[in-house]
Amino acid sequence: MGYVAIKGGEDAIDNASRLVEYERLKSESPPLTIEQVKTQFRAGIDRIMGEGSLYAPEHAALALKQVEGCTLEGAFMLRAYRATLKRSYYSTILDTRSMRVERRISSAFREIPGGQILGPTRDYTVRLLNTDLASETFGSVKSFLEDIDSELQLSDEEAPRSFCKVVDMLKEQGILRPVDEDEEEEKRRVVDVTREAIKFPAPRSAALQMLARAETGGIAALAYSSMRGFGSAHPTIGELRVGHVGVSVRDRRGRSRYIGRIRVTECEIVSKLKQKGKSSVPYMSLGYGLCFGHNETKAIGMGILDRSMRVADEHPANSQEFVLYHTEGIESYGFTNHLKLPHYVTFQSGLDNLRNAMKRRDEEDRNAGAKKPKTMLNTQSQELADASPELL
Amino acid sequence: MVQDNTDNWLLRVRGLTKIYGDPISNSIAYTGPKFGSNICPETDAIVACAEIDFDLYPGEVLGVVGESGSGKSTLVQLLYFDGEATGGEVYFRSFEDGDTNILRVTNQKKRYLRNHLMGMVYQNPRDGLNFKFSAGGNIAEKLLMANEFNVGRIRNRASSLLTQTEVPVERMDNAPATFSGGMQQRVQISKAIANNPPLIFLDEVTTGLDVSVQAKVLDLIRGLQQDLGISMIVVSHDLSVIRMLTDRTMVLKNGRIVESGLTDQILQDPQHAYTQLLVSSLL
Amino acid sequence: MKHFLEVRNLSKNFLLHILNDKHIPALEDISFSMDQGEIIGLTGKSGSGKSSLMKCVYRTYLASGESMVYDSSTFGPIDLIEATEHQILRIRKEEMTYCSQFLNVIPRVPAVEIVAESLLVKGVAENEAFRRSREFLERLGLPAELWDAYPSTFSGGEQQRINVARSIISQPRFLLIDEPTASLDQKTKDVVIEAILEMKRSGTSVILITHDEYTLTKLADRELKLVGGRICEAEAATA
Amino acid sequence: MIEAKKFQQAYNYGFIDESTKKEIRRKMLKAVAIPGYQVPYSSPEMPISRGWGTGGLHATLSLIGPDDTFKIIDQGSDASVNACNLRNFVKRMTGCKTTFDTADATIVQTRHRIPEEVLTDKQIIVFQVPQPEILRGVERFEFKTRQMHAEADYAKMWVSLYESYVKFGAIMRGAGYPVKVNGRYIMTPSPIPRWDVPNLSHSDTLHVFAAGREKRIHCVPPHTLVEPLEFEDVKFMVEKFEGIRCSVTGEGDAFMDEIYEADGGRKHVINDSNFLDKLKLGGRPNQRLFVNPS
Repeated sequence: MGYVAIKGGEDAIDNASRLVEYERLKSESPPLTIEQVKTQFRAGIDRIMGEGSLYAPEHAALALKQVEGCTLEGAFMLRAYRATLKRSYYSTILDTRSMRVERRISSAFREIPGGQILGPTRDYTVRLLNTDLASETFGSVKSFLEDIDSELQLSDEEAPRSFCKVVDMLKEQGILRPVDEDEEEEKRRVVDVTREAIKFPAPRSAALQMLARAETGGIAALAYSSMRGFGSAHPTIGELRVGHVGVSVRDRRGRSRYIGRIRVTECEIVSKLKQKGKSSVPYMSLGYGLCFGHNETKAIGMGILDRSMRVADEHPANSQEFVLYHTEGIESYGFTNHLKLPHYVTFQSGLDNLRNAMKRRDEEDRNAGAKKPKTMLNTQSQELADASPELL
Repeated sequence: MVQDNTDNWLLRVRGLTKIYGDPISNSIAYTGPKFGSNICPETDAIVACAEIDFDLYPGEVLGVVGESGSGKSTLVQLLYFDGEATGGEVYFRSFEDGDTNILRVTNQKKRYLRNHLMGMVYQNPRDGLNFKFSAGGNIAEKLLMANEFNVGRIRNRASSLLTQTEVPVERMDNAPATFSGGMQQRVQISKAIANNPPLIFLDEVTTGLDVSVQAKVLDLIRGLQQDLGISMIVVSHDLSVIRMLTDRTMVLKNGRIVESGLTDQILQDPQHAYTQLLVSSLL
Repeated sequence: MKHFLEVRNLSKNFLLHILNDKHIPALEDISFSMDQGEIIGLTGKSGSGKSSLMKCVYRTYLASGESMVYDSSTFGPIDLIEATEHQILRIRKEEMTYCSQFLNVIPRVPAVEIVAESLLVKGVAENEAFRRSREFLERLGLPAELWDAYPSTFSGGEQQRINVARSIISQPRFLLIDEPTASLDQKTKDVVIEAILEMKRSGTSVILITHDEYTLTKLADRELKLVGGRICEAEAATA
Repeated sequence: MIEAKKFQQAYNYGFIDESTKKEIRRKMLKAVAIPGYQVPYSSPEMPISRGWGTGGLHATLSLIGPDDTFKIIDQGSDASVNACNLRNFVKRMTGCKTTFDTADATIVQTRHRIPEEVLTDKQIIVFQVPQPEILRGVERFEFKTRQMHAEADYAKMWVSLYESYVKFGAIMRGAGYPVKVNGRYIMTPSPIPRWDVPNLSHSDTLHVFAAGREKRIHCVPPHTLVEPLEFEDVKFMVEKFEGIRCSVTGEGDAFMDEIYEADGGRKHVINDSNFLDKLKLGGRPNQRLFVNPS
């Protein structure tokens, strides 16, 4: 039975895409508006904006709606759309010290200057299915919002323009050293991974960019593996911040122009002792992670991997190449699915080899017959001549 | 005639056997020097070594020589519990007065034997040393297993051992990976004799070292053996190593002892055809 | 009367498998006996079996024959043909020393250390062992600057001096020595002869092989001449 | 219209079903019988994420009854966010009384601290444990560490302490200092500071260490010898708070927190919030203090 090639590819592909659209719509439930997706699927939107490396909430909402909520596919959509956009400016460096903080915690100290701000988080909720949501109405939404508004006392104080970073304090006390104080110049250059193909070992700027665009699940898996004893010791969150940061660019005449603000999650991981030489004083090392939107798991994972990639050990999370290649969502998603492409040519050649080998083996068995032991020999010299002819 | 003291042996080995794969009753019968092969024709089981019998006396150095595949390394691996023996009995005077077959004791007792009563120096330093610990740490591991919990005494003992084996003491806290091949073997030797065991095994210790270093290591081993009076089993394919280090020698081929005797007799008056062949390649 | 060593029709032949079982006779029914403190000189052309006989006594060669009883201080009378390897090793360590013609030692070990080792093995303290070794090497006329050098670079005579020094210094009970004075100048020859005579006075028995008439007459109480692997009658050498 | 009823759920007493609670209790008994040995247990999922205290809840919810008084602290404080979250959950699921007062509680659940106030034989303390396998630092694979425990082959652990001392001049292990229980098993006391470790030895209380994510329970029963690993000449030392006084009560002899102030200054406050409150009321609850060897 031959391996039948697929005929009539054209109309098959056309039908397939209409069929998947049919799956999305056949229940005739009221279509989701972009506004609903954008506002009520905030976590999903933030995730695919990060992995798609394009900060565009509406487009992200559209993508998520189009692909029925699959974040891998959604991130892929955004990456593809991003490639079509003209790029006119590089932004100036964002100073996250002047972040409009919504949430800010440190696990290293009980209290930190500026205070621990718990902010919006499900960390301390009990993950029980909330059955009320099954009967949520616009009315219940409004009344919930009114309760919140009544409790809020708007203070007339200016919101703090900036918070001093915990890691700055640690650096001042020499507990923490600036990460790349001894990297050579070339390594400190800021690389644009979308313009330059990556060569390993990659400079830290490239590694951080790739981590920022990486797939959240992959990051979590590798970070977890490095903490669970398969890598260096237990890291601590120096600081985790979620909030909005202003973005500005330099126009043609070099003047700085504010073009808007984006929400980001930033995390600084402080970890166990590092030591230059044997005699030098030990100090702590820093891992840094920042990504679009509110995605704490990814930011923390990035911080852990940023550090572990700079530690020489034989665990996968210590290998920059292993981490950066395998956490790139679009590539891993793409290649894993490419197995669905027809491979019958390659498979055929493999089949052929296999069949020949089986044939040869059968022939060998047939004429070799059951192996018989050699008969016992008499004199030693005879045995010697027989045993190792090549030695004589 | 004074009764010769055959009973003050240190190690008594009887019928030591190691077979890989699933042997049948006469797998041993169909393999060995007579057939020039270790592989049982019927079941492809590999008889690494079989029917190994010998005694070793305190302070004696026994050589084990043979080409690769002769089973000489398997022999010491079985005695040092790096592998599980398929059959045979081994009695060790210093352990329960030699009444127990040490091949069948519990893992804990085997670890006691390995740590207190035996030592092993491997051809490949990576098998003998833990490259995560420093050289001193490797020696400390042995001392700690012998319940020496005083860091001061551990470091004194480690530095005296390293001096004895001509390793510069200031390198005690360096990682083994930063040592040269000869130096790594010396650290292994220090580790092997850390708890003053009555018996140590040396498996192709100088193979792969360059000639000048080889001589130094051999001289070191000879000196230590004389100073400490320990028994040694030296495995080597290199007959000059056997000549320089050992009192008696066993010649192995295809997993069997084809001949054994005083080393000078084996080298100058070999009886078995295979030994004559082997020795003729040396002279 | 118990002899120090009594050999009864000992023979030795080699069976060389690698020459498809060639049979080479080396010694034919050798019988002789020897008393404590005696020096026997083995003479004969090369290939007559002198070294083979000595190696049979030292058990390097496996000989056959009726018996070879040696009056051991450790084991008492013991047949060296039948003795176990462990016993032979004990005898070699404590009583019997064999000094071959050629020096073969671990390379890169200084001369003085080679000599000192035979004392260290007997438990002599390190500095005492080195002191006596240096003294003896000096008596043998080995230049001082060579003492810490590696013998592999020395001349034949110099190596011979180390070999002899190493065997004699430990005053063994029974010395088997092959060509002790060959390739030595006259002065050093006399020193070696004197050293051996000294050992004889303190009870050491010796079997020596020599081609040198002068050494034979100076040392040997009795001469055993070997021809074609057999002892041929020879008159007793003058004391 | 989706009927609300379809999603209605009533929960068993203590959230976990009875047979699972029974299994957890039996495993705890086994852990008590073999002090320091890690007993594998079912560790069912909970509505609390892994690594946030599921093990602690398994132990607490299997032990607790309606007339128990439950106290729960995190980093020594009853008011910490995770403690509040778990306290509400336990209260909601069992209706038991809760308290901040260490002396009142019959079951104390804790993360990273033992209360300064000495616990009695009427109380059980349950520890939340991130990594139950102390040997994980020196041996990566589970099947090997189990064998090491079975054969009491702890040389690698000792060598890592030796190496740490040689490299840094002191055994650089902060929280979770390895201890030997009953002279047999080497165990992690969970990431409590060295300050608390001596309280485990010969205490009147039952200590239950439950690791949910890693599915292991181990115990230190009352009146059991617990020795921190130390060398003859390199002794176990607790944290030194020389000359440090609590800025609220002026007292010392308790584990202190380091507080950074807005102006960059530093002050110290006693970590155990209940102990601090009692000090403020004037009394000083009974403590067991460890004196560092000189």
